[in-house]
Amino acid sequence: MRTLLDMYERMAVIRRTEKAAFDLFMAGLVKGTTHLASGHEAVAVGTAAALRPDDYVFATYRGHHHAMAMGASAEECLAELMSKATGVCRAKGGSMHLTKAANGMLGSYAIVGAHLPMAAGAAWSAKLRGTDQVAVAFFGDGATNIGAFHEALNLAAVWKLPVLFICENNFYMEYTPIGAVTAVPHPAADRAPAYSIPAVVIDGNDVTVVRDAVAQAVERARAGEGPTVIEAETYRHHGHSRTDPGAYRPKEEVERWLKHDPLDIARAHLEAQGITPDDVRRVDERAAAHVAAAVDAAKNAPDADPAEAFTDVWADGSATWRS
Amino acid sequence: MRTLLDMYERMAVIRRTEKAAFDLFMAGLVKGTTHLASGHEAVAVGTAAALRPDDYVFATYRGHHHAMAMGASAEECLAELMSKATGVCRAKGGSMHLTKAANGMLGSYAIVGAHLPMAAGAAWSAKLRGTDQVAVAFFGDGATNIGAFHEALNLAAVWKLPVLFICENNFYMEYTPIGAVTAVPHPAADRAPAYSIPAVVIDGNDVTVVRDAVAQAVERARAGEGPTVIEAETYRHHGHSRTDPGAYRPKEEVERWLKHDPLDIARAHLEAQGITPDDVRRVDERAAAHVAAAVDAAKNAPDADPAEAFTDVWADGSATWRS
Amino acid sequence: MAELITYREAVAEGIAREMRRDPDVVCLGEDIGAAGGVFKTTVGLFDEFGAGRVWDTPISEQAIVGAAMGAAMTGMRPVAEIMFSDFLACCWDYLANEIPKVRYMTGGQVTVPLVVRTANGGGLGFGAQHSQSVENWALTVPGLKIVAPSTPADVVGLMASAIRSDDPVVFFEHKGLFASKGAPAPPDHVIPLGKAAVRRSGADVTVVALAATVPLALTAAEELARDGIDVEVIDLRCLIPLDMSTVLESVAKTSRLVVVEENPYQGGWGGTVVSVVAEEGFESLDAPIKRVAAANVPLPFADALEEKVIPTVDKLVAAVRTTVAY
Amino acid sequence: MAELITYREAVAEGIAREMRRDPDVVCLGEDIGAAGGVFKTTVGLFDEFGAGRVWDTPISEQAIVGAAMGAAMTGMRPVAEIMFSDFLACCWDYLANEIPKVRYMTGGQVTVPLVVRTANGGGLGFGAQHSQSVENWALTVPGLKIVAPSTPADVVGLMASAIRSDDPVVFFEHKGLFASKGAPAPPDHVIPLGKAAVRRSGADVTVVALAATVPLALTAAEELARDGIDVEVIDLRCLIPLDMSTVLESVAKTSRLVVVEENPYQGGWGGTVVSVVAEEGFESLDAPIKRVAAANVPLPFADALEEKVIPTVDKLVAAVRTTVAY
Ligand SMILES: Cc1ncc(C[n+]2csc(CCOP(=O)(O)OP(=O)(O)O)c2C)c(N)n1
Ligand SMILES: Cc1ncc(C[n+]2csc(CCOP(=O)(O)OP(=O)(O)O)c2C)c(N)n1
Ligand SMILES: [Mg+2]
Ligand SMILES: [Mg+2]
Repeated sequence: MRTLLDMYERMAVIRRTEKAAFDLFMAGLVKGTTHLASGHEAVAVGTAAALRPDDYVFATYRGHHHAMAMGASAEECLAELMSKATGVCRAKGGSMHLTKAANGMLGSYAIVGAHLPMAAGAAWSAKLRGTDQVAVAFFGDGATNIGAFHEALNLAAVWKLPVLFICENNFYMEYTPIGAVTAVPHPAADRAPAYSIPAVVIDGNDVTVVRDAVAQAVERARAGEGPTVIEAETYRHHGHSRTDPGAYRPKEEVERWLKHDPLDIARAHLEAQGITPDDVRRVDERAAAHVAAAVDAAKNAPDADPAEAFTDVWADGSATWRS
Repeated sequence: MRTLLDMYERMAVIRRTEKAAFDLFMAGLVKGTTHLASGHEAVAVGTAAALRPDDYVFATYRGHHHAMAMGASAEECLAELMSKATGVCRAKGGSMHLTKAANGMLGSYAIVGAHLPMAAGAAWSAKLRGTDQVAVAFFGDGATNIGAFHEALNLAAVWKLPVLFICENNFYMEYTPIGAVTAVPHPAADRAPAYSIPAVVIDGNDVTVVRDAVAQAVERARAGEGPTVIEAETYRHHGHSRTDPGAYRPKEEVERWLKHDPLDIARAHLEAQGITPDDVRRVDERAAAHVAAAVDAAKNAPDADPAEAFTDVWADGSATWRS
Repeated sequence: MAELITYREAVAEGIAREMRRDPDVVCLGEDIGAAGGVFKTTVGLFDEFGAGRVWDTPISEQAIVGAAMGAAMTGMRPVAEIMFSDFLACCWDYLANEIPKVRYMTGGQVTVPLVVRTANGGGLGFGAQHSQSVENWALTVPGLKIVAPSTPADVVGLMASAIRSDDPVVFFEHKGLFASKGAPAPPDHVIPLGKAAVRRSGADVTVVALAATVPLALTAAEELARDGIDVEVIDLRCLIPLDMSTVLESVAKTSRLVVVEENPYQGGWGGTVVSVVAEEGFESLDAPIKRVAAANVPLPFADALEEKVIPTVDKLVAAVRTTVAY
Repeated sequence: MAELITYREAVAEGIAREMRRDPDVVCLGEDIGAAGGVFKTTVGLFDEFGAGRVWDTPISEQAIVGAAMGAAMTGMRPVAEIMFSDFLACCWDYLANEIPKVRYMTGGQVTVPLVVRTANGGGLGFGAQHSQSVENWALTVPGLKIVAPSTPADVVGLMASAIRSDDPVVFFEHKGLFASKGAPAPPDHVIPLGKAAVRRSGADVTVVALAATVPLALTAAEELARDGIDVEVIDLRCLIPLDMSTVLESVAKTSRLVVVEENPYQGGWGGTVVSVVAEEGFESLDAPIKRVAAANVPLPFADALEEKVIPTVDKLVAAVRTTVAY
C-alpha cells in the first residue's frame, strides 16, 4: 500500500466485506457471532501502511479489518466465517480468530487484552534475534482495564521493546460507555505515563493521520527507543456484535460519527491530491467486484472436512494424547 | 493507640516478636518460611493508629506487623508459626496467612497483589451497607506490576470506593531492585494518576508521618471522595525470607536505612515531646517481657490437633464433598 | 399449568427472587445492568433493583471476583457474573487460591458467601475461546461448590440455594440451554445443593449427565428405549457436593455405567465419578465403564467439526449399546 | 560412577545443556538471573549465558507467559519460570485459553515451542497458597504437554525433550524433591515425552505414581515386599502424552491398580488414569481400583495436619494391602 489510493481501496474492500459478512450472517450462512469493524478501517489500514512485511500484528475478536489490512483476502476470511475448507484458519478459528501468519498477522484473540503480552513477546523476540522488526497490538478502549494491559505495558517499557500498543477507542466496551468504567478520559493514552511510555491521541478515522503516527512510533521502535501508545479515536458503525442493535448510543453521536466516515475522509484527501471522483469510483467498483467475487468463491468452496477436528493440536499435525 | 508512646510500644513489641520468630526458626521450632517485617513497623502501626476498630485491613505474606498492629497478640502469632492449637489461624494458615478477623484484619495473602481487589470489595461493601468504614490494602513495591493492582485501582476509582492502597516500598521485589523491573520511579504513586487517584509519597519509617497521611486519606474516604494511594518508603532489616541473607543490597544502602530505624525516629519524637529516656526504657522492658512471655506461652501451648485438617472448608465447619 | 419459561429467563428470575428476599444480595459484572447482560440473563434486574444493587463493571475479571470476595467477607452476598466461563481463566487465582481457601487457612475466621455465575459450554459456534465446559476446572479445587443446572426450574431452585449458601458457589449456566423451555419454578422453590435428580428411571444402564448432557441423555434414552434398552438418567446438578449415593445406588441396580460430559476426556469430571464407582461400586459392575466426553482437542469453530468433538446423542447411544451388549 | 547430583542442580543442568545447544533458548522469570531463582534452580545460567539470555522480570505472571508465547511464535524457544505452581492461576488464561489453542484455532499456522517451568507440590510447610500439586489443572486443557519428573537424571532428560519440543510443555519441578539426589544424566540424555518408567517390577499390584509420589511408592513397595506383596511401580513421568500402554500392560499382569497422586482426589489426574483402565482394562481387574490422593481440602500449614491431607507411605501401604487382600 504505497499510495493513498491503495489505502482507500483496501478500506473499501474491508467495508464491503463486512457488509457481505453481515448479509451472509442474516442469510444463515455464517454462524456463531461476528464483531464487525465497519468504521474502524482506517486504524488497521493506516497501521499496515506504516509497517514492513516482516513486522508482527496481534488483533482482537473484532479483527476482520486487521486481517485484511495485513493482506488476508476477502475470500479466505469469508470462507472462514462460512465454515469452508478454504477458510483462512481452515474453519477451525472462525470470525474471532482470523489469522494470516504468513503475513505476520499472528492472530485474533478473543479474550480481551490477552494478546498484549504476546505482542510484547514478539517484540522481545525481534530484539533477541537482533532484527529491527516491530510488533503491534490492536485493542479496544475496554481492554485498557484488564490486568494483562498493565503487565504488558510495564514489561515493554522496562525491556524497551519495539512494540506499538494501538488502542481503537470507539468509546464503548460492548454496551457500556467507556467513561462509565474507566477512571481517566483517555483510557490508553492517560495510562501510558504510568509506564513512562510516550502516547498520542489521534483521529483514528483519518488513514493518513494513523499512518503517520504509526510511522513515527515504528521509527522510535526500530531505533531501540521502546514502545509507544497510540490511542486512535474511532467508532463502530454497527452494534457490538451481530445481535446488538446498539440502541444504547445517542442518535446524535452515531450521526456525528457516521459523518466522520474513514472512507469519506480518505476520499476528501484524494480529491485534494487531485484524484478525480471518477478514479475513486473506479476503485469503488473494483472493490465491489472483488468482494462479490469473493462471496461467490467462498460460497462455492467445499465445506470444512470434519476430519480436520483431529488435526493440528500438536506441531506434528496430530491430536494424540496417549499411547 | 492514642499516644505516640502507645505506637512506640506496639512497634517495640513487633520488632521483638520478629526477632523471636527468627530465633525460633533457627531453633527449628518454626517451619516453612517467614518474611520478617523488621524495619516496616511504622507503616503498619501508623496506619492502625489512624483507623477505627470497624475498619478493614488486608495484608501480605509479610504481614506479622500488620496483624499485630491491628491487635493480634504476639502469642497467637508465634503460636501460629509454631503450629500450635492456639495459633491465630489454628495452625492452618502459618506465617504467610496471619488473620485477625475479629479486629477487621481480614487476612494475609501470599499471592502478590491478590488482595487489592478484595480490599476494594470490602470498601464497596461498606458503601453498599451505608457505613463509613474504610478498607486498607498493604502491599509491596513489587506488587505494583501485577494485573490485579491495575484492576483494583481502576475499579476503586470508578466506583469511588473508600479504600486506601498503602504501598510499603522497600525498594526490592525479593532480590531484584524495583527500579530494574518498573518503568517509573515511584512504583505506586506514579501509577495513581492512571486512575485519577491522588497519591502521596511519604517516609514510611516515621510513624507520625504515616499516621497523619493515613488519617487524611481516611477522612477523604469517609467523606465519599474515594481512594488514595500512599507510597510509604521503608526498608527491610533482613533478607526477603528466612533463607535470604540479602547480599544483593549495597552495604551503604543497608547502613543508611538501619540508621533510619522507625523505632529510633519514634524515640526522637518522644524525646521532643518530653518523654524521658527512662520512660522509653520502661516501655522497651515491658515490650521485651511481653514478648518473652508470649514465646513461653506459645512454646507451651498444645500442638495443633491433626483432626483440624478436616474442618472449616465449609461454613458449617465440615469438609464434606460428597454423599 | 403456567406457561413455560426459558432457562435464560429462569436465571434472571432466580436472582430476582433472592434479591427480593435479601437486601444483601447484589450483582456485579460486565454489561449486566441496563443492558441486561450479553445473554440477557439479567434482564429486568436493573429496572427492579436499580444501580445500587446491579453494578456494571469494567473488563476486569480479577477485580470483579476479587471485589465480590471482599464484599462477601464483610456482610454482603454478591453475585458476580463472568460473562463466558472461559474467562474464569482471567481470574483463576481467585477461584483457585483465594476464595476456596481463605476460610480454611484463617482457621474458620471468615466465610465467603458469594456466587460466581457464568455462561458455560459449546454448541453455538463461538470457537475455541468462548465455548468450553469448565466445571472440571472448578472441580480441581476443594472449597468451591459447583452447580450446573439443566432445566429452568432447577436454575431457580439451585440459584436460591447458591445465593443462600454461606459457601462460595460457582454456578454454570449452559449457553446451549438458554433458549430451552420448561415448567416455571413454584414459589419459594429451593433445591438443596448436592442432590442429584433421577430424570428417567431404568433398569439396564446408568447414564450420569450434567447440564446440557442431560437433555442429550434423555433423547438418547428414548432412542434406546425403542430397542428395549432401559436407561436410567441421572442429572448430577452439582459436582460439589457430589451425590455419589444416587449414582452408586443406580449402578447397584443396573450394573452398568456410562458418563456423558461435555468437557474433554482428559481431566474431565467424569474421571472423579468413575473413580468412586470403580472403587466403591466395583462389585456391582458387569461391564466396563464408559465415558462419552469431548475429544482432547480445543473446540473448533465449524459445526461439522464441533460435532465430531463434543458428545452427541449418537455417540452416547453407541456407547450405551456397547455397554449393554458387553 | 560419577557423583550424585541433586534434583535442584539437575534443573539448571538440563536448561544449561539446551542453552548451549541452541541459541534460541532463552529464560525469563522472577529473580532467575543473578539471584539464581528462589529455589536455586537457575544457578549458573546468568553467569554462563548473560543477561541477554536470562531475563529477570517484574512480578507479572501474565506478561511472563504471554511474552514467552509471543516469542515462541516468532522463532525463539523461551523457558519461562513461574515461581510456585500455585501462581499459574495468575496467568491461567495463557495456559488454558491461549497457548494450547492457538495452533489449532489458526488451522496450524503457528506453533508455540515453549516451556513453562514451575515449582510444584507440598511437604515444605508453605501453606495453602504455595504447596499445591496442580498438574491436574493443566490436564483439564488439551494442547499442553505435561511433564513431572521424579529423579535428577529424568529432570535433565525430560528437560531436553521439553525444550526441543515444538509443542508447549508445562514442566513441574517438585519442591519436595529439590534436595533429593540421584545419578547424574549421561551426556546427550534425552527422554522422550510420554514414556513411563517401570521403576520396580512386581507381580501383585500396579502402583501408578508421578513426581514425589514415585519415591513414596518405592518406599511403600519395600515395606510391602517384606510381607511378600510384590508391587510394580510405574512412574508416569508425563501426564500428556499419557503412557496408558505401560499402565494397561502392567494391570493385565497384576490385575490390581492403585494410583497415588498428590493433588486432591476431586478432579485429580488419577481419575483419568482410572477411567481408561475401568474401560479398557476392565477384564483384567480382580479388585476395586483405589486412588490414594490428597484429601479434598486446602493444604494446611502445620505438618501434623498436612500429613493427614497428603498421600503418605502409610496410606499407600494400607491401600495396597486392602487391594491385594480383596
Ligand atoms: C477477558 C474478557 N472479558 C470479557 C469479554 C467479553 N467482551 C468481548 S468484547 C468486549 C468489549 C470490549 O470492548 P473494547 O475493548 O472497547 O473493544 P471493542 O469491542 O469496542 O472493539 C467484552 C467485554 C472478553 N472477550 N474477554
Ligand atoms: C503472583 C506472585 N508472584 C510471585 C510471588 C513470589 N513472591 C513473593 S514475595 C515477592 C516479592 C514481592 O515484592 P514486594 O511486593 O516489593 O513486597 P516485599 O516482599 O518487598 O515486602 C515475590 C516475587 C508471589 N507470592 N505471588
Ligand atoms: Mg470499545
Ligand atoms: Mg518490596
